[in-house]
Amino acid sequence: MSDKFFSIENLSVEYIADDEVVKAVNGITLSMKRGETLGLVGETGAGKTTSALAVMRLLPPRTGRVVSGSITVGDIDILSLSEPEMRKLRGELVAMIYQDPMTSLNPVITVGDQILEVLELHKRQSKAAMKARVAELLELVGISAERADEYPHQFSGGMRQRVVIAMALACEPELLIADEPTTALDVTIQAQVLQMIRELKTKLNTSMLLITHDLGVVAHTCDNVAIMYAGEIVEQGTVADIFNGKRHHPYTNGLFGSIPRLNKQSKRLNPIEGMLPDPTNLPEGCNFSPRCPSCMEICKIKSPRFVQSGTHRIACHLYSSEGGANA
Amino acid sequence: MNRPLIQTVNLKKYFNTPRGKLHAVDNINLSINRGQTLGVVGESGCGKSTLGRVLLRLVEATGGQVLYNGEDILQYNAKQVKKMRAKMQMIFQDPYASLNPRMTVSEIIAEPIRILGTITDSRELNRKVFRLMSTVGLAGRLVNAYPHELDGGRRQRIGVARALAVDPEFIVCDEPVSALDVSIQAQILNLLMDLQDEMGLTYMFITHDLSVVRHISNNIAVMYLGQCVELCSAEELFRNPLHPYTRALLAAIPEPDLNHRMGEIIKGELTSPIAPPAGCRFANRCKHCADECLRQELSFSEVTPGHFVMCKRYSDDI
Amino acid sequence: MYRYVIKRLLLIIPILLGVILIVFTIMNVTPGDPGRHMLGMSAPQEAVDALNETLGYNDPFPVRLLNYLKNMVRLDFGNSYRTKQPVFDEIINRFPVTFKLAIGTMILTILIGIPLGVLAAVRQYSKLDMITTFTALLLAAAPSFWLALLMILLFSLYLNILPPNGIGSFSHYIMPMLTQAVVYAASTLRMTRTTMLEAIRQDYVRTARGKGASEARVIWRHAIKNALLPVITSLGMSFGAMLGGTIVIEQVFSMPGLGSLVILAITTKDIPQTMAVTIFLATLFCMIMLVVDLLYAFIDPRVKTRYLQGRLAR
Amino acid sequence: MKTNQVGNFAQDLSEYDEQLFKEYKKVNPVVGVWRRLKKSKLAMLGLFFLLVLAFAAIFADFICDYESMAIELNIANRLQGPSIEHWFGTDGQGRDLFARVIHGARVSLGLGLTCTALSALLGLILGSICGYFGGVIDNVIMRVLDCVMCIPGVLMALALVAAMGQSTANLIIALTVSYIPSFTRIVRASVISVAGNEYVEAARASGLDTPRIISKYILPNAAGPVIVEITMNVASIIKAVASLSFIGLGVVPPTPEWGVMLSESREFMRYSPYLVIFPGLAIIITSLAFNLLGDGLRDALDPRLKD
Repeated sequence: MSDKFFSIENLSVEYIADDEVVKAVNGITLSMKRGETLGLVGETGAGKTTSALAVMRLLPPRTGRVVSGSITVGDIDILSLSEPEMRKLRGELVAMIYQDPMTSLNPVITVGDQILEVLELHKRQSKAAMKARVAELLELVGISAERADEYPHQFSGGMRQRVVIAMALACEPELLIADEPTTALDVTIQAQVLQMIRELKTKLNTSMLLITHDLGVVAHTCDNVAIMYAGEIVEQGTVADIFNGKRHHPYTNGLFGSIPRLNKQSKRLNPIEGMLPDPTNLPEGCNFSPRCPSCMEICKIKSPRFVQSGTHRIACHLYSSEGGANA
Repeated sequence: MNRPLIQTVNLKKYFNTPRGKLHAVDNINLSINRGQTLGVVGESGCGKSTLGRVLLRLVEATGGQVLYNGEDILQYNAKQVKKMRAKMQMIFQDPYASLNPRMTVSEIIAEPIRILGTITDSRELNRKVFRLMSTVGLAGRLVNAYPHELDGGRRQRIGVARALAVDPEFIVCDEPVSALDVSIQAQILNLLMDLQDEMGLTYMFITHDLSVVRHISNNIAVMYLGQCVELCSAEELFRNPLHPYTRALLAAIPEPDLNHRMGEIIKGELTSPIAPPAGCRFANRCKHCADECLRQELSFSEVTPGHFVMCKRYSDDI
Repeated sequence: MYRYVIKRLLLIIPILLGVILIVFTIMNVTPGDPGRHMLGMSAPQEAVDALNETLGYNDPFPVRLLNYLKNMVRLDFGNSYRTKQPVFDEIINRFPVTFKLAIGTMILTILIGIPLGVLAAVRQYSKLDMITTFTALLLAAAPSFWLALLMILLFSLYLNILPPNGIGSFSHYIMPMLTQAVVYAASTLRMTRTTMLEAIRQDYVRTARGKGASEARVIWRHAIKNALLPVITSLGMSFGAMLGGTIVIEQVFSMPGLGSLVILAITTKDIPQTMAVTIFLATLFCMIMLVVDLLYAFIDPRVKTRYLQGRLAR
Repeated sequence: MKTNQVGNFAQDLSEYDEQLFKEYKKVNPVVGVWRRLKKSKLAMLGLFFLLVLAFAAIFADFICDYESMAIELNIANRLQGPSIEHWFGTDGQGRDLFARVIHGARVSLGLGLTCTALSALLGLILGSICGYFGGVIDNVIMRVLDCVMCIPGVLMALALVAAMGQSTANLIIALTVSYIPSFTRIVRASVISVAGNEYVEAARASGLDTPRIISKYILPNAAGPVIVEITMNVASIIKAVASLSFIGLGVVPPTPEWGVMLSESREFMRYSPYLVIFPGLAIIITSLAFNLLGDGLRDALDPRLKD
């Protein structure tokens, strides 16, 4: 497909800790078009953040490494770049918004200078022009430009996240990776920040990879969704496929069954039993099989392949020819 | 049974800070009936955790009363407080920080019983620990495991077992599921609800998550900057929210539903709870804010039976 | 900010009073009297008693303390029992020696310790890291007076290029500075390495990398300020300690600094002299710690905010 | 009818479960620390040195006789270089240097450990009081310790020793006092950080009294940094003892103490440099050993590195 702007092919990432190998991401494949928002959904340890760091090439040196796969942004093969080449792209082509606004800003540098730094690194402009741009960016995210000389600790959590966003948008990157951008925020502030991200994204026609565990955030922000479990994508499709579709991966059903809903009084939730498998010792066959309510014999032996119907893909034996005729 | 199990009367807790008095809990009047759950919602810094702690005398109140079965527990002496601990327990937010890493699962669960001294026979105590573990769904083989060997969900189950160990009547649940993943969160919520049905427990459930609170509560209190701004049944709160802040909270929640549209988003952020000005504390973010909101003290008035609101627009004198 | 400084300066007063109380008690309540010390073992008891009387040593302890404080307020710290001169004369004579030594040591310590510590952290697990860290470990374990002996042996006795004692010229200061600096630099290096490793792991360093900053920029602009904060405290403490008595080093190199004055004063039970030196050193120490705290505020805006809010403790 | 008793729907304790209590062996936390400590080669090296030193200190009398070899003068034999008979040579008074270094280990380790133990104990008490209660008590204790901190450690020790006379007991008191502030600070800081944990609040919610909260919940969890500090301080105190003895205000000659030996060696060092080398090496190895062990323990006790 030629309209793909960003794609990850068969990406696998490992962490090496002492003598153990943690298989954090196991062969995920994703793609998105320019201007789209793709939601990457999963619970703690599903490998969402690791995938994002792999795209930024910011995996911890020595312990984290990409085992296989390729990542393409535009027509650039990210994984084949040298470190200096990659450095030029970070902040310019690909930028990231981090989860915890309390720790992701440097406490001893003013917020203005932290935003300015991105411009210094990527734009050849006069100091005055850059300063003006910083003021413009701050106003853009709803912070008065006079506060540029203040330090992060003088801002609330929500305000700091706005600063992080301003920093990410400074060079108008083509791909924005937002790693749980609102998880650390209160609901009313989350709503403000989400709305702002949506507006800015549309305005700048940026593509966004939104990492979250919150299906509500996904429903209100994303065009497409990929659901991750234990380092793999188990289901993928448009928001309509995921939220309104008839057939789902059992894990997706479990996720939806676990959340209490505002608009209807539910008596009992239907959670998934058990917990995430140990990433140093993944089960045979389907990773979800030990917790799956509809686990079959084949699930314990063979990893399922994607079954595609239109834009909707599910990796489950229930719907494959090998698994069940019941699909 | 109409008499409430626990009731607060003008309960206050102020903290001294270099910049003035921090109004963490300001004139709270609540009551919870036996066997019911009161949900307390609010954003960070609204004083909901302090409220729970004042109720259990983990933090000493600045003023007011906490009536438990009609007795003011704030007047209790040390001995009476210790006895009270057997009736009132707490489940904590952080499943990692709330368990002593140097104690095994069985030691943690048995600790409250040991302190109270109700069961002295060690065999009997072991039996009790096993019963508690199976009650909360912990496998017996984990008795001598250390907390750091377990995941968040199991740790939180230990926290629940510890709270149940002394057969309490009332439990303050302080954000017991907010540190957990959704699938685990649902397991713990189900557990808490089952335990309530089974044993007739009374909960105060503190959370920032409105969907969770709706799911588990009979009544809901909404807190903002140390004050309770709205109190009514869960049903009523979601059907007919009155306080502008409650409405804003509800509007801000993204539902996992494509047909759901989010409401109007309020501007601004929480102001400081330190030495708050007179008048309505929400005034600066409120679109209905009128001059008198900034001046007059507010009262907590009953708009319809059982539905209390602290807002000028619904107070009797307008 | 100046209100904070004034507050802190005022806070030095009770601390000094405490110090005076402690040292005055030690010097006065313990056996031995100044008269006997000054006149020697063979002097007649009457003469000793008479001298003690004139020195006011026979008054009860609280009276003596009160008298001392009274005089102190009038800036009269008394005369040394030994030299009969005002106690601060001696201190002012000797202070430059100690001060030069301390400053030189400090500069060397910073120049050696911090850059190597940063380098070791940045290239963690490299050969350079292994070598510097292990050398630092060894040197930090060595007592400085032993290194001094080895240096004297090598540079003075065998090679004959540096003078073994005295204070005549700059070359007299080289070995004393080096011996001290080596030990302090070793511990500074170890500390810098640890705090730097900690700083590199912080989220904001990842943010900086995510902006496209180069490794050098990440380290020198983002990590180092945060990493240096604890190092500054420890350097300040070392500096304070050095001013107060490179006692052992002064002894080895026979340098007439404050350290040797301390020994002399204490061993001859020269109470006014001991008190004066102690007060002088404690004041200096407090001032240095104040400077360190101000430096903190200068580097870390969070600390500054806290000071401005009037909170004293760090 | 609703009941308040837990476990009506739980099966009774089976024989199998009873067995579990015994089978699932409690892993002593010390075992875990040891397992991680073993991984560090440097820490093991430090431990090895310490064992050798401890062996030397304990069995010094069996290795070489104290009176005849380390104390008695033997002028005829003076200043002989290292040989098979005298491994480290002999000193200015003709005493066997090896014997004196070995017996010196007893003095140095003894003093170092005693002072550390005393100051750590007092620091532990003061620090936990300050850290747990805070407020006025904390303020008073910390301000007094600030005063002690302002007096340079060596000066304090000197003054005490000079005032009370030169004796080992006074040396111990002097060093103990000057090391109390740093211990108190460390204990206080880690108690404050531990006391903020929810499990301490949980203990209070269960009705546990304060002394037991401190001893059972706070101190065991605050122990990590304190143990490291203790280990490192032994090294520092051993060096301080040597320094004081070197300038003639510590251990009194002819006791074989490394600082004393170095001080005595000065006049002969030009032609008998071994007199400087060996006692110095002994100090380095001892303090290095404690530092290595301390470093290793710091990593092994780090709660972020649970295995």
